[in-house]
Amino acid sequence: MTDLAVTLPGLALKNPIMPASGCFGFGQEYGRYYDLNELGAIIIKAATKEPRLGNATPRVAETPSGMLNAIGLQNPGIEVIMQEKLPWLAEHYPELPIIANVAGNTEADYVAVCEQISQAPNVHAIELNISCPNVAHGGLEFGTSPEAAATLTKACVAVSQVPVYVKLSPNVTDIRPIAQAVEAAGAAGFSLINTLVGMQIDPKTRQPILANQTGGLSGPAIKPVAIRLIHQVRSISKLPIIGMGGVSTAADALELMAAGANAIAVGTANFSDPFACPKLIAALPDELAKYQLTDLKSFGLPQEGTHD
Amino acid sequence: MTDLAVTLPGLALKNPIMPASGCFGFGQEYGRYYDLNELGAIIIKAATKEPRLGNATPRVAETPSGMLNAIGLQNPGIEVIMQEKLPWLAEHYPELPIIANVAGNTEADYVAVCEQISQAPNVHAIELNISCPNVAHGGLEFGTSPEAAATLTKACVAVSQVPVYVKLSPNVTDIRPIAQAVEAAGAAGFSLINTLVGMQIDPKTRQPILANQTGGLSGPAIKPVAIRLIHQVRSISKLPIIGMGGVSTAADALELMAAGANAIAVGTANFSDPFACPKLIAALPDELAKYQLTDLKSFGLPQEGTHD
Amino acid sequence: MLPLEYQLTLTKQTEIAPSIYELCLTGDLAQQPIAPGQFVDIKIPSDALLLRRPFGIANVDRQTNTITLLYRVVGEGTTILSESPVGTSLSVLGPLGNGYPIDQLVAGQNALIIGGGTGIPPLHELSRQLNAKGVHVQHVFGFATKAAIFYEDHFRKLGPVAYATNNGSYGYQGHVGLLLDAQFADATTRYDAIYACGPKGLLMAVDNRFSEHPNAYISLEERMACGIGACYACVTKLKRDPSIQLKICDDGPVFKTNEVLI
Amino acid sequence: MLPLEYQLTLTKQTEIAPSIYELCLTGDLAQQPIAPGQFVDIKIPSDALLLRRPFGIANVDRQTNTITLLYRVVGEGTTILSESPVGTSLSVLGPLGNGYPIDQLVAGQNALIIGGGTGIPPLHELSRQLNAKGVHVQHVFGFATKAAIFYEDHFRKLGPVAYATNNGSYGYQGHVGLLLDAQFADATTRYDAIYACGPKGLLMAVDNRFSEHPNAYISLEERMACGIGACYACVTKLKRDPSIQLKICDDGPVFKTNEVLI
Ligand SMILES: Cc1cc2nc3c(=O)[nH]c(=O)nc-3n(C[C@H](O)[C@H](O)[C@H](O)COP(=O)(O)OP(=O)(O)OC[C@H]3O[C@@H](n4cnc5c(N)ncnc54)[C@H](O)[C@@H]3O)c2cc1C
Ligand SMILES: Cc1cc2nc3c(=O)[nH]c(=O)nc-3n(C[C@H](O)[C@H](O)[C@H](O)COP(=O)(O)OP(=O)(O)OC[C@H]3O[C@@H](n4cnc5c(N)ncnc54)[C@H](O)[C@@H]3O)c2cc1C
Ligand SMILES: Cc1cc2nc3c(=O)[nH]c(=O)nc-3n(C[C@H](O)[C@H](O)[C@H](O)COP(=O)(O)O)c2cc1C
Ligand SMILES: Cc1cc2nc3c(=O)[nH]c(=O)nc-3n(C[C@H](O)[C@H](O)[C@H](O)COP(=O)(O)O)c2cc1C
Ligand code: FES
Ligand code: FES
Repeated sequence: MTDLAVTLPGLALKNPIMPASGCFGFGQEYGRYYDLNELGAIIIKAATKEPRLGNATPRVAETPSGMLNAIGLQNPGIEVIMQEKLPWLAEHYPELPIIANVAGNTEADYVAVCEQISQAPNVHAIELNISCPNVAHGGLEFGTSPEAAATLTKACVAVSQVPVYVKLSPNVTDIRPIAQAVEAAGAAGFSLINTLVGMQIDPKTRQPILANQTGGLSGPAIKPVAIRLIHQVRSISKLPIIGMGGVSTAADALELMAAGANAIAVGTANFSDPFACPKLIAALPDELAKYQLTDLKSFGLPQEGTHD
Repeated sequence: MTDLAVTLPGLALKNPIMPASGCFGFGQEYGRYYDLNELGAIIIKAATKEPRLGNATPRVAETPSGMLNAIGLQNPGIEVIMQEKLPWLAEHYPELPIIANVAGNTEADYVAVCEQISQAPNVHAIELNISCPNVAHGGLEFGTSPEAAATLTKACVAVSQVPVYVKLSPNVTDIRPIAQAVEAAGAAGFSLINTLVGMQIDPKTRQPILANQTGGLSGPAIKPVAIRLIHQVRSISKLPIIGMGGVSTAADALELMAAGANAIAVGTANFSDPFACPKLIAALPDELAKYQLTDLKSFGLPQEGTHD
Repeated sequence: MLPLEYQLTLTKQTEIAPSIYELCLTGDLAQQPIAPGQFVDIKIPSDALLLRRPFGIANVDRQTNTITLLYRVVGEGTTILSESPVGTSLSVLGPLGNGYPIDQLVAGQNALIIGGGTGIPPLHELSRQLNAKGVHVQHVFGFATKAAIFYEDHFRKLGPVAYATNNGSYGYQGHVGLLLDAQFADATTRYDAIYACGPKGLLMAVDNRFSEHPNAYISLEERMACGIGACYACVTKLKRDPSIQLKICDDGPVFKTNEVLI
Repeated sequence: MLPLEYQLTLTKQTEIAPSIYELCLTGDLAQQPIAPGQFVDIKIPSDALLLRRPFGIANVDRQTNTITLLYRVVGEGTTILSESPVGTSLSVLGPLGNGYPIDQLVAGQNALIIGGGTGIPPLHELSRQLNAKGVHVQHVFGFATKAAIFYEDHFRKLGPVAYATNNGSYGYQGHVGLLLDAQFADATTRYDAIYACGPKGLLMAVDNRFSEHPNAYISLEERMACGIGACYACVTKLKRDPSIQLKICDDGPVFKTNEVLI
């Protein structure tokens, strides 16, 4: 039997595959159609201090081998998440590790949510979202300056009962100083990558299709950018990386792991195929067997940092 | 008859479609298969002071709806270009406007090439390449800092006999200050976008496929990023923009024009279909007719700058 | 666990009006309980298109194990679909969403069905199910022109149809709202239930006119990603409290009139 | 203007060895003058794959208007190609590049053809054209195992074939270089022309052994984008002056031995 287990700070995962934040709600919907215990973990939708309505519709558009989204962090707020969403997951999937994606407008918001959500018994790690391109405040602002990212990380790490993974933005000139600053500030690991900023225009109206004008580009189209950034961060840090960006097959997952990722999140692929995650997990043993491997750890060895 | 003509500084084009730099050599190869006079213009392969060998092979890889290249600015150098390549074009296509893409390691290199190449009678404009991700020096360095970009632009504009369009990089946190600095330094327009930095890994060897490790991502996959950046630059500048990034159909060309581009370059699409440019030009009138238009100028009106 | 995905075989495809296709998909989805107004989400057979395309279910035939969709070619996905040959196997999610409530009606009661353009397809299955219950159905349909009309015979078999066309080439000249005012002014009292699907303008017209009707329903469209309620792409706000948002794919696409902000 | 693009119809496709397919493409490309060793560049019928795939031309049949390719399924493109049904219309660029020179040979002379794995396909058309001229052909082919061998009968009809397999399951045990040393030590003098195509190791073995032969040729492979010499993706350096680079797609894929750095 192939051993798919991987261990990261806070996360002892039976396999490295988890749905990406924002693409799987709080598990309830996909849970109607398959047993979520098949998953390594779940990264839940971004939690903010107050409930958020998000942006106006249309919120999604399709692009070649990709999609744009400008959901704008709609979520019911930390109170409802603590009182309804996380307990539902704990009741139905007591063994399933949850990673809580946290967002906010201000440092105080982030800190408050981290403190509270990290106390939920099934939240095993936090994914600090400093890279959402779809909100006017917070999000990207914290994610594009090493100093701002470090200050925020430090404050969140200080109040969190669980390891904090920082989700970095690909929309920067150089990700390395940001990753280094975040590592020095106490992050347990990185989550790479959030979406690229993109836009689509309807030639008929000559106006952007998304109500928010711009949106985050995800899906296979961005996989080469994700691999480059994972490889770049791996070349300067030994911290674990949750890799994501365009993964839809077991081969994609291994490609990101070869670049330096220790676990894999799957976002957009869930929309093409609602069973993308369990299918990918089921396919991993055969994919590893192609390389004469029977456990994932031997594959996932971080590569030498040889990047430019 | 539909009027496809557009006029930009230095460039009176019978139609707005031109092959993008590096995807069409110096015209000779595609010239074997169709009459290059069908094109609005040609942007030739990057010219550097000395001949360049470029990077080791493999130099290209395919990605979902895109490709990576790390040619590394291979070119025969300004002397051969002046003595053989441009005269060949002048002899066979005396009416065809040429845009010369210029690259270098140092400001002095750029200045020397601009001065010389802008004197060629068929070079109607320069495209200053400060955004090549595939070379160790020059390229991106000049393209990621407003100050460096402005200094270089100023020096090149000073010695050039023709308008200078600056080709900006998408691999930056915020393109707007760079565009503004370049405009203040005397650029006649912008060329948007160069490739995104990406990587692909062979899971068998767990090593990058490209000998150069990283490469530039082009093709339909990056179109949403190109549209966003064109729209962003259009929102802060009235200078003409040569738009490119994933254009393969007339609808794509109009989408970039709706975002703010005044003319369109076509790169990767030439490889899927060597007749991509003439086919696109032939399809433009019908595409415009969908919007009850018989001339391109009415379509290409810059949109209001409403961007975030 | 609920079933969700079916591999259906394209068994017939016909262009029944300019750019409007009738598509027959055969397979076990047809055996599921399907409420009229529910929809399917289809993976278009193209490697570059990731998002599924939602379509209302226009007809369910358990005997031939076949559902029918009616769709307009508007973009890349529907173009590829329209060019897919008989025999193509398609991954189809469904039945999705909540359909039109019909259990409250009994034989002999009257229903008014109002539709426009490509909002009309799910109303066909609705009208069939109402007819099967013995409910009398009156249809009011809007189209751009006479040439654009499809399924006229199908609907006439299920009950009278009043047409409105923008240019007056068939039936009433003007949009459906005006036709309602002109010929169905007493609709609120005359019909025990009212059902609508179509473009935004039509839905607003219906929502306004029948906001107090206890049994009036509209079906909404929005760009979707997941189709099952997980991604928050397709939300709409509650009228009585716009800080509450419902998901069109999962809480809808059918809502009561006066319930949501259109 | 030269012709370049042909729409060819997939008229036959057979798996002739594990993962090795024989593909027949019918259309007017077959009427062009085609030198052995020239290749075609095929647009794979998938919306997400942009780059064409290059394949050597293994057979030209003007009578049936058909060219034949032999290819191994290695990745996404060849997988999709192998699943394409008879009747598929494919955009094919060709004939591309420069083939093996054969005009210098006359009837009765001797040629040695050395190939390995999927380098062998273009050598079939080469051997046919040499046979047609009355040239005697000896083949030396390397394969991983006996099971991987394809087109044995085809080649045996054109002249003797010596096989080498890595595991000795058929013919000589070991790689082609060792087989050449063991059984063709006098090849330089015995053969008027030498032609090779195959993996890098084989080409280096041939290049080393026949660097002085006046009539010895190797064919190279490299990842390509344009396929016609415009993009500089597929370059190789000249041995005598590595500051000069040639394009494999346009200046090659066939080069003289000792000409380029492999
Ligand atoms: C619940 C529901 C039921 C529908 N039923 C029908 C039907 O029975 N018949 C019919 O002809 N059409 C119906 N539509 C609209 C249909 O989904 C779109 O016309 C179709 O998705 C367009 O796809 P395309 O690739 O051709 O267009 P493109 O414009 O190329 O599509 C690009 C993206 O936008 C989305 N999109 C475009 N238009 C719409 C739209 N009107 N609604 C939702 N998403 C859209 C596409 O799904 C795709 O993700 C329905 C929509 C919804 C939400
Ligand atoms: C001049 C020439 C002639 C060839 N003739 C034959 C032949 O007759 N039979 C045969 O089986 N193969 C031949 N090949 C190799 C064949 O082109 C590749 O096996 C094929 O492109 C793989 O495509 P893929 O999508 O299945 O693989 P993938 O690995 O998924 O392809 C990804 C990308 O890499 C490129 N690529 C991968 N392997 C190669 C390779 N070896 N050479 C060039 N590009 C590659 C692909 O074209 C594509 O752009 C030839 C290659 C060249 C350059
Ligand atoms: C519809 C949608 C909603 C998303 N919402 C969030 C979010 O709330 N928080 C977050 O950190 N990332 C969010 N993302 C980004 C994904 O988690 C992921 O980083 C990105 O989509 C790349 O992965 P993919 O290519 O597999 O989709 C969202 C992505 C999509 C497509
Ligand atoms: C093979 C290749 C070579 C390129 N060489 C150059 C170059 O020499 N100079 C340059 O400014 N851009 C170069 N580019 C970038 C293109 O000009 C263009 O900006 C980019 O590819 C986006 O357009 P596309 O998506 O239509 O290809 C190259 C692109 C490719 C694919
Ligand atoms: S489409 Fe995802 S919630 Fe409706
Ligand atoms: S593939 Fe473009 S030069 Fe050879």
